[in-house]
Amino acid sequence: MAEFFHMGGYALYVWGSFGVTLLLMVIEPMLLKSRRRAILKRIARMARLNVGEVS
Amino acid sequence: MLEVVDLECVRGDRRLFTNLSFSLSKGELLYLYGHNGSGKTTLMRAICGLLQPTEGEIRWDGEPIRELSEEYTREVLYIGHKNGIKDDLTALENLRVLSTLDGVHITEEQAWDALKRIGLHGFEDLPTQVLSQGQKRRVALARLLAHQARLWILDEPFTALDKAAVEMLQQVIREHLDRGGMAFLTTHQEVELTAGQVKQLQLGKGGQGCV
Amino acid sequence: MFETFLAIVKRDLILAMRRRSDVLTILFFFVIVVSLFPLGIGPEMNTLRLIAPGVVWVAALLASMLALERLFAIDYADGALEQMLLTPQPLSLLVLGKVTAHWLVTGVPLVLMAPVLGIQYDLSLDGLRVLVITLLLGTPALSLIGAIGAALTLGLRGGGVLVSLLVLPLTIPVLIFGAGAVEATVSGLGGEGHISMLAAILVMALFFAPLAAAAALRVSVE
Amino acid sequence: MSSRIVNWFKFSSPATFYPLAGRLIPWFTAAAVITLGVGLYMSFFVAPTDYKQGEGYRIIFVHVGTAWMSMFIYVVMAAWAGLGLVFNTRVSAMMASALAPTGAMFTFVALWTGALWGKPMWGTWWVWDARLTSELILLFLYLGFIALQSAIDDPRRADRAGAILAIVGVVNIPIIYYSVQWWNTLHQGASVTVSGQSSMETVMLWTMLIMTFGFWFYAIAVVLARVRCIILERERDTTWVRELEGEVQ
Repeated sequence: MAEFFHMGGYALYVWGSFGVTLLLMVIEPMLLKSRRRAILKRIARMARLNVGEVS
Repeated sequence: MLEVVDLECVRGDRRLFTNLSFSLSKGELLYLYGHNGSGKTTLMRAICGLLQPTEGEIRWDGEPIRELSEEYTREVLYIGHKNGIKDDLTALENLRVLSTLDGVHITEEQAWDALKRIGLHGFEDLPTQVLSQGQKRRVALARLLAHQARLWILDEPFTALDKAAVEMLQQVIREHLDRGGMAFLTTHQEVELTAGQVKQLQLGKGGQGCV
Repeated sequence: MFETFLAIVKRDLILAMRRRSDVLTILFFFVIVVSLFPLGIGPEMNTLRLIAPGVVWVAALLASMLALERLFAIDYADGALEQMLLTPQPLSLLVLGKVTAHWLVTGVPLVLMAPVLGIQYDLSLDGLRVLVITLLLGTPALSLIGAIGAALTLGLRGGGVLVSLLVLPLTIPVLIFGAGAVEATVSGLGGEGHISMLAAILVMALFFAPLAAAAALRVSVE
Repeated sequence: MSSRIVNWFKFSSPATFYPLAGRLIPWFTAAAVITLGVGLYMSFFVAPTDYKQGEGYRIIFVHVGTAWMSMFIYVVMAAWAGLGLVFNTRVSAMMASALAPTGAMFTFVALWTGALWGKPMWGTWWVWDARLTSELILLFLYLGFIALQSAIDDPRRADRAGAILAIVGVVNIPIIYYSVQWWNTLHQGASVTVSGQSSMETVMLWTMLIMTFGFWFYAIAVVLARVRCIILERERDTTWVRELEGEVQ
């Protein structure tokens, strides 16, 4: 198994490439999720604000 | 003949007015009233084609202005809050350049007369930088004398003008209406202009097109 | 039609002459940037001769970026731009007029100054000749492409820097063929291919850039 | 992507597009995970070792796929932006804004993997190769688009200004690529090309295609999620958004 990770001496480069690619493809959705949570929270707060105020 | 059919404009994410309809025909003057922020300037800029409305249509002689573009802009003269004149040029140069751009050929004498009539006698060849706010406004308004546009859209034309200038401008507008022109005017001062057909349009709270 | 084009060019030239300092600052920027490189890289003539085309061209690029700020900003501020949108003439023609005046005021001085700076880098006579030709073709293209960026970033805070970020990637072909032509001539390969490409880019820019800039102006003035 | 274009007029309003996007995301996410899983398996276990570059060449499966995606997304972005400009539909403009960050991410990854692939093969982290240089310029175009849109407060103006920039950009991409190609051959000759398609065994080609499809599904899922966020942000004070806020998801 170790030989597999050794990648014929190119371990740093192969795992560096695949690693960063997949890492970014995980980070991007996570950023989106937090952005979505933030906007939903804001909408909820605005909704409460409107209900409270006599419009 | 100008027709506006259920127009809606949004500024930023605030809806200023919605399904606003009115029309303006030959010899008519339309006053636009409304508190600050009621969308008067936005409406005027939409009508002269500077701004795309989110809903509704503006028609000139039955044709939507978006298709007409240059034929329509030939017929429109818009004077907004900004004078549209260059500070480094003299009043004379400003007027000559603006009329050439408007496609109106005026000679040197016509320019001098226009400036004299608008009350800038003696100031014609000074860079507009040194003129007062009211005088700069007169330079911008001098175009009304030279221009043959049928539809005048004037956004608070009387600001910064003294009594005599207001009087003179009303006279110019009356002549324009008598010639069959149309004017669309916003102002905060009380201005008595009763000649011809005068219509009113109230924007904002309690007015037409209220959100 | 052509009359309004001349009216705009004349108006802008008069305005530029009345504010001469703006014109000179851009020219000085060009001279200073080109003169900085020998101080950074060292006085050996053969290295300087090698980097001369690239340095002069990059400096010309940066100088024209710097000059873009003035193109529409003043007209936008005093409302003259609104009036230009409302004239019965096609807006792209007026934009072409403004860019022509802008090029005459900022581009031509760069072209005239370039040979002097070329001598500073001991560029051969052929090299200087081609440098002037490429700049003569290149600087209008830079102004035209730059006009799109200036129109897009009208009235934005930090617009000056943003223009460069938007426009520089689009001007890379002009830089490549401009500097490449001089280098090819100096190394004897002959720069005709590059010059013809540069001319082709200029013609394309002459046709498309005013249309794009006009559309961008309509969006920005709204 | 194409299925939605057929009846997109109906979906051009944010209110109808939002739930549709919501329903599509899980499907594309699943497709992405499966395709990438298969792609990764093939990259490491099915594709043979390259006789010249040994194991290092496996980076090509990621590099080429992301490079294709970065170019493809820019073109799709310009297309949506153009549609938004012509038909004045707000959802198309939002799609363009939603595509840009993902496109920029793929461009960065293509550059990163290009550098990591260049190091063992040519001994330097950065090679001024025609394709890599064009990729770098493409990254600047993306950053310019994102910077312009974030600098403009009014969403409508940001959409239309971004659209014009994207269209000008997409027209310039072939010119830039051609001039960089010319510049590259002039200075270095054709000796160093990262992109030289060595005789590609079919299994390698298939792996690359599957990886690209994986990235493609991933891109659609992420972009749809981002466009939903943009819709919520822009329509936050409309009635349909307020009723919606009770949503659990």
